[in-house]
Amino acid sequence: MQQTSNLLFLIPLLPLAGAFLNLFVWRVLAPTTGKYRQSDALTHTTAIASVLAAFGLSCYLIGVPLLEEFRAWQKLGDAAPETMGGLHQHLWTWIEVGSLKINLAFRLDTLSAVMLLVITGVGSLIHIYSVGYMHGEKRYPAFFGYLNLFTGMMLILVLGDSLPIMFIGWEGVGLCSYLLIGFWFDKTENANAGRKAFVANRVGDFAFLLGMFLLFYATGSVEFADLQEPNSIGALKEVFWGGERMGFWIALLFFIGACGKSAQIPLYVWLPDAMAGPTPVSALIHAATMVTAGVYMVVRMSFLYAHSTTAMAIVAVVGALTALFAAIMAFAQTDLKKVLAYSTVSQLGFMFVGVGVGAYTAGIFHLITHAFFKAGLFLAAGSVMHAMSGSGDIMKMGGLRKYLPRTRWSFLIYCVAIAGIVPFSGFFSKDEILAGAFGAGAEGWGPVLGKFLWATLSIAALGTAFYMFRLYFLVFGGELRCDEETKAHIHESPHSMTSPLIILAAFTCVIGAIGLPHLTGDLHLPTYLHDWLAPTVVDFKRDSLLMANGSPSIFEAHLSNGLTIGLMGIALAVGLIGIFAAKAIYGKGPSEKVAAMCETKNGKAIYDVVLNKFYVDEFYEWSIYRFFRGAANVLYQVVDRWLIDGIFINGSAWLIKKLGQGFNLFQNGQVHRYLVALVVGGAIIFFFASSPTVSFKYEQVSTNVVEFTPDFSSGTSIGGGLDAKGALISFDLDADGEPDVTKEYDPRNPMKVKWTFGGVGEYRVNMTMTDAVFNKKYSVTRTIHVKDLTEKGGAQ
Amino acid sequence: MSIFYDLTLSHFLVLAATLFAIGITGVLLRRNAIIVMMSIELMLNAANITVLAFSRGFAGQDNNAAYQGQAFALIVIAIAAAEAAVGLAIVVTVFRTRRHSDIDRLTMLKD
Amino acid sequence: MSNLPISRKCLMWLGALALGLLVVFGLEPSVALAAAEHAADSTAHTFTSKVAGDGGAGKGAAFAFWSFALCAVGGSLFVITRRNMVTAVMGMVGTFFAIAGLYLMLYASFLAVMQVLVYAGAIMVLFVFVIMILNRPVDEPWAVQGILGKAIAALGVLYLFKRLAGILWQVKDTHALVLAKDKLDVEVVLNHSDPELLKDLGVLSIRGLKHADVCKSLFAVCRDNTLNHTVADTVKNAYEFGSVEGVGYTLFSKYLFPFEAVSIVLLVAVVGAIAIARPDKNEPEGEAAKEAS
Amino acid sequence: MTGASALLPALLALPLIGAILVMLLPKEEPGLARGVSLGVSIATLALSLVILGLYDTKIASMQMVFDKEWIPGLGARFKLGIDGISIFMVLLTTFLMPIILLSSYKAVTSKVREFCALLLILEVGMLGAFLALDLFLFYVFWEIMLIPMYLLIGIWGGQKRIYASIKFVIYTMAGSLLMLVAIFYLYAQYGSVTGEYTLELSLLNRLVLPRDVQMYCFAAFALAFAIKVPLFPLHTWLPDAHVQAPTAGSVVLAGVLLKFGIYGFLRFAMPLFPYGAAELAPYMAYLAAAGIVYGAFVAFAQSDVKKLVAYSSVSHLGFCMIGIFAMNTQGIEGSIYAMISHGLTTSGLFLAIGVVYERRHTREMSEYGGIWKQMPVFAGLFLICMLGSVGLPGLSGFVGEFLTIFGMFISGGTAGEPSFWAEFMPHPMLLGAVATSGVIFGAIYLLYMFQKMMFGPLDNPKNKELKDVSWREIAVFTPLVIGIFAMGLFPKPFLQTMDPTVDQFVTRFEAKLAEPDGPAHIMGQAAVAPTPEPAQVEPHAGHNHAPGEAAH
Repeated sequence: MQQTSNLLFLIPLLPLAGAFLNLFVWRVLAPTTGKYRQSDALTHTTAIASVLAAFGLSCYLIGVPLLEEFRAWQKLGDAAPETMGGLHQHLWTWIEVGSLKINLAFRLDTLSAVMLLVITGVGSLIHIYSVGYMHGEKRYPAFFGYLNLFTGMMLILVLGDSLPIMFIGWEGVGLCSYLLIGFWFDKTENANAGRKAFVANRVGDFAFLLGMFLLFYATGSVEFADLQEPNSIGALKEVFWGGERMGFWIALLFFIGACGKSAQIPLYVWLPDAMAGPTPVSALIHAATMVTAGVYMVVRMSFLYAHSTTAMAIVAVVGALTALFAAIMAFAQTDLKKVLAYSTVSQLGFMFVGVGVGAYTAGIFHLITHAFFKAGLFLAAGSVMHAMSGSGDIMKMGGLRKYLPRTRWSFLIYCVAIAGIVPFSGFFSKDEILAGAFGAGAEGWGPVLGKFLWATLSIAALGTAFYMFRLYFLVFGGELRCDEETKAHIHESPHSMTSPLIILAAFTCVIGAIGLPHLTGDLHLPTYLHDWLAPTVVDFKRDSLLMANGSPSIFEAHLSNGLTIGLMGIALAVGLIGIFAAKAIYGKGPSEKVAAMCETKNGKAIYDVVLNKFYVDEFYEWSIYRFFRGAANVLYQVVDRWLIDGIFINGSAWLIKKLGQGFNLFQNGQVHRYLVALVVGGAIIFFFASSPTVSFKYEQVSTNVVEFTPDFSSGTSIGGGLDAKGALISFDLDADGEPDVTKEYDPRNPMKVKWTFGGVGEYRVNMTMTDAVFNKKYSVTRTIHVKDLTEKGGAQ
Repeated sequence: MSIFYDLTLSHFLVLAATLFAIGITGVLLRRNAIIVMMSIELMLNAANITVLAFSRGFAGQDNNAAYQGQAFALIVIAIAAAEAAVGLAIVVTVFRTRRHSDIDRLTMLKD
Repeated sequence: MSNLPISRKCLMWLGALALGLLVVFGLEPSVALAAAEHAADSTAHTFTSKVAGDGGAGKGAAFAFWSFALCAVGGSLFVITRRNMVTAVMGMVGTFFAIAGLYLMLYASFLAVMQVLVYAGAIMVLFVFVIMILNRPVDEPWAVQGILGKAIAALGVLYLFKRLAGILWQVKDTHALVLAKDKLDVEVVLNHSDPELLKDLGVLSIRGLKHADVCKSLFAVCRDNTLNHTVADTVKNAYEFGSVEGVGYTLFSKYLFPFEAVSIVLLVAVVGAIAIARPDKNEPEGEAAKEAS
Repeated sequence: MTGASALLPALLALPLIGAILVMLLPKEEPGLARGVSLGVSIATLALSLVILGLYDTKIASMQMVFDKEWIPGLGARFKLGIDGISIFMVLLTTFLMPIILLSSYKAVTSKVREFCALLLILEVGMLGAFLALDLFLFYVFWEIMLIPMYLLIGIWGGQKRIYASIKFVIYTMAGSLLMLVAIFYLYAQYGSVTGEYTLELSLLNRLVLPRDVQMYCFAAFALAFAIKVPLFPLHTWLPDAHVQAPTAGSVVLAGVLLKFGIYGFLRFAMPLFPYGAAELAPYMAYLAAAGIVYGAFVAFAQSDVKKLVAYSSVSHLGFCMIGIFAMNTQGIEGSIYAMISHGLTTSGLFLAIGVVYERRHTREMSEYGGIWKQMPVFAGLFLICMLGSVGLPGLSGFVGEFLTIFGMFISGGTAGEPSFWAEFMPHPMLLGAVATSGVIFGAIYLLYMFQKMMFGPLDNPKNKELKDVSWREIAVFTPLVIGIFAMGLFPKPFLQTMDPTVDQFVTRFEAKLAEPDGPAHIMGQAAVAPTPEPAQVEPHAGHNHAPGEAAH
């Protein structure tokens, strides 16, 4: 059940076309006065129009054909197929070699629809925001071009119908991220940050590629639709290596890929550094869209993960740990955007727990809400920094509520949302993840894993509320702590920047309604998102997921209403505690108590560790970068220069030169000496030229019949004067001294002599060769064994 | 003593080898260019004996084949004459410029 | 005569011996062979016999061979051992005579003549001339320099000789095999050929040859299956093997090109020799003298 | 012989005539020599496009075969032909040559006439070697290529040009001599088996040597080709040659000459000695995988940009090697694809380096920095070439890398469908994984280079006067950039053209591999008729059912 849509390709194409126009066409067409300068208005109009058009088209396609299909699917009820095809468009066959066929095809289903709206919707807002933020930038067209390019790539990522197409987008967004992080490449740190991001992503891509290959190895396809076929699923359940299923290894590899893209332990280090890029970039790429690609991918591959509860556990545990540690690291940061970056890492951890425990809807739900409030936070932070002359040091802020009212209120809304306070969207999505984790269980997980995840996330949520409000109070609360010059320039941002903030804040308030808590009975609330995603994510009651006893290997939490509400209460309480703690400590600016605590010996140690992000960067620096550098130098200097070039290549040249010099001694011009060498050499050759020796091989071909072949492979040597050609070869096979078979030998056509012996036993066979020139006889006598072949044959 | 009476191809061949060995010994031991050249002539003659002996020994009934050996030997003689002429001319020239014909002292090629 | 050194005496005897033998056996081989025929076993097929059944050379041929061999080896030893270069040349001449004799025994009469004319005549005279021109007829017999190397080399030569001779001694000529086979076939032909046919061909009347010889020749024709040759030709071939005519025919037909090439080589050699040996007027005499010291 | 068969000799004759023509031009007018040679090379390109147009993509075997007696005494024939493997190599050569000539308008100012003529002769040699269907003819062209390259490095090269050029020649010669020995061994064997002496490839392909001999012969061929590739650890001539060569030389070297290694394996070494190839394949693949990682590491240690790119070639060609030893359609086509792509991207990188070298006369990375600001258009072009080289999906590099690694990964067959190659290639997945790691390393060193040159503060005063690329230079880059995008987005037409030939290659390889061991014989005419006894059956007979299926 799938519809064909001819418009689908326009969704990614529009932003890509915008990028092409901005990066290339306008430059060529623009009057080339000065440095290929083109008008700013043309630039951002093109960019925004293309994204808005994509947004509009997405809305149309989702709202009309897809929704119809979804309704039809829903109507079928239990009779509905497991998955819903959605809208599909096949453009052209990209690669076709042998059994590998990769179509450049797009598919819009309910999952990608959600992502589509987030990307184009939030993306449009950020494009609009950038008009004000990037005002006056010299490379204005480049910025918008990259931004459009990114949007296009991200759309390819979510719309891709097969893994390789997804991979195009996957790598493409990495590239744009690289270019945008290093947008202000004047500073080496910025360029470094971009490179770090790209390389860390590439580590993930390495695993992604391997996963793709392994998947093809197992199932023979890389298209999502094919992979869900029963045959493919069967292949995933085969044990592959280390006692684990094929599905586990593939899932693990893909998860490593997701770790790279979505900044999970151990590959999260690039994301904080990526804050070097312009703030709209942080908002779009490093909060709302690209970093969530990993979560999207896991949900997209949910049918795969569902077949390995171990892989799911790993996803969940890694997510939980990331959530916790990133939250802790956020405590000590003093840079506005860095705090937000760690917060993003932490929130992504939440999402991974969600998808790891099988609560896919919860993960996607959090992805959506997070996209809104975190993009908003970044944009607000950008607005703040814009006001503060570009500085992001929160220790030098404070009291900005007076100067930036619109920014402040929207910022507050986002903070409340992320802290998980009812009724803002963050509360619902986070609570759904927590509830999912609490009730999670699967084959082989043990009883406490779910509770452990829940507890970890609760602590992380506490931390989230705390550090977000620490941020809020340090920026907007208390008194202004900056210098006079900066103070003079403080101003509220233009409307092009604040209106996106307000729109995002509005969404943050209401978007929670699409994923209200799962309550049963009378209290049942509509769960729009869950229903919407149902035809796309895996259903744990699928036949292939049932264990031998008929029960599903993964069971969704069926918490009672009371427990659900209790958990909600705990989550809310945790948020409030965090907020009040932050208020208590940082309500009036930087806390002296904390500062004093940090001065104590233990406190300082802890503070330093947290401030330096647990020294993970340093660890990587030493273990990987330095190692790589060192190994590169050692390989180059030692192996390449010294060993291969120095010893093997130049060494052999040196050896030949020395040999030449040595032989030069013989070249003294005295004829006698040459002649002596000639004669002695000749004598040596003759000395080693021994007389030929002859032999023969034999093989028993059947009962009592043995086949003989003369063998001159050893002993025929120079000066022996023996050329076996034309020689007479005679065999004496019955030991009477007289030759029984005589033949002329032809080397081209080795002679074979067959002889039937009387029976099993040992015989003495003599072969005599008579040389054609010298009439010389060479003779060899061997004892051969005639075996009983029938006995051997019987044994076989 | 049939080895003395029954002459075979090998008799001639071994004789040629003997002469050749004497020739090569002469080239080795003597330093006078003229003697050396004579030794070389000796070696050429030894080779000629071999050629003729083989031509006789393997000719069988076909005389044309045997004439090949004889023609070849004639050519060798002619070449040897040419060689002697040029060689001796060189010896004369060398002697004229150097006042000796000691080949051990003629090491100009080395330098 | 008696005051001549012993070496010179030996040389003279050797030379005389070689020359005498040449005269006796060489210049008229048929005489020598006829003489030898009586002493030989008529059924023996030896290397030096021409055709099957003619008895070949028996003890007489063997005597000739050993005499020539002695002369050749002795003369060549003279060449390499004498201080006096004229003596050496004389030894060489003796060797060449002996070798010419050996050529005769191999039925290369034309070559034998050439050997005497070109080698013993022309080339040796050239050597003597040069020796006279240089006016330094005496030389140290042994090159003292690098005597160790030369000793090693001499040992090498000995070893080489031993191996070489060892191999050569085992070479079997097909001549003898062919002869043995011929005898068999001749009988076959005799038994199955029509005597009238033979008579028609005039075989029996040629130069008074024995019947067997004729049959053998005939057989050669039959076996060739080429009746271009007449029987007479075949028999003539057999007896005139090594003649000027035979060699000349081959040389001017099959080996015309090498022959002409050799003539050019000779021409170039003559011109070259003159060009080399001509005194260089540009070169001052003193410098050469200085260099020589 | 149809009319089309005259096209291939014409393709060789055109640049040859051009070279002679250029040498006849007056010495005082270098512009004329440049113009004429550029015109000739464009005409050659046009002719090669005509050939592409007439090429029938559905036919697997040689097309437009031109066959004339050449050296009858030796049995060598002047036989040319084109198939799905060589057509792209030919196109790559003719495509790059105008670009190279155009790019050296400013860079080469001395002995222009000779320079242009040498490049055209080089083109003749390269095209000839790609088209030759006779081993001797191939060898002759193979050696002809050496001489112009030697002179290009030796005359127009950098400081240590003599060392580099001699090293290049000796390295290559040393390898090719052993190949010559193997060629003549093969020649003699074929002669003694059939009584007919020939060096024609299609006939020699039918000869099956004993298995141990195949190993030696393959090793001899492999040495020649591995040096050319260059396969680690035989690569050390490459950095020196690249660094010292003029830009044009580097581009030819990286763009076309290196491809002869892989091409030689595909055209000669593997079809002639399949068993040798099969036995040695794992070792070659290990070396290739080692080369991928090693080249990447060593590239990272360089401070000289050109050297860095040169080592990147070692790494990239490792992918091609991995691909051909995967012995399935994906791997081999990927390998060919990667070669073409490498020809475009690395040529682009060398040209880009040439652009800045012309302006600054240094190749030290530390001398540059922040020049994006000065040269934004150049930076964009450089970026595209670099990303193509990194293997970004959508650009040309990815398809080749993807297919080669993919091919190696499944060279033992897929889970349900084992391949005959499994018994020869012990760890395909491990090798695939190691090769994939090149994806990471490639990003590390190329981005490092890009950053060092383009990003960072513009603090070197000399760089502040850099001028952006001229229209001529844009014209040089434009075809490359278009090619990189086109090959990345529309690989199917390319792959489709190769498909029949590569399929046939694999099928034939497998068929010849299955020939019984024993004295040299012609395929299908083994001296010993295979007996039905189980002891006589080939060891991999168990997979005999698979080949037909695996090939498709």
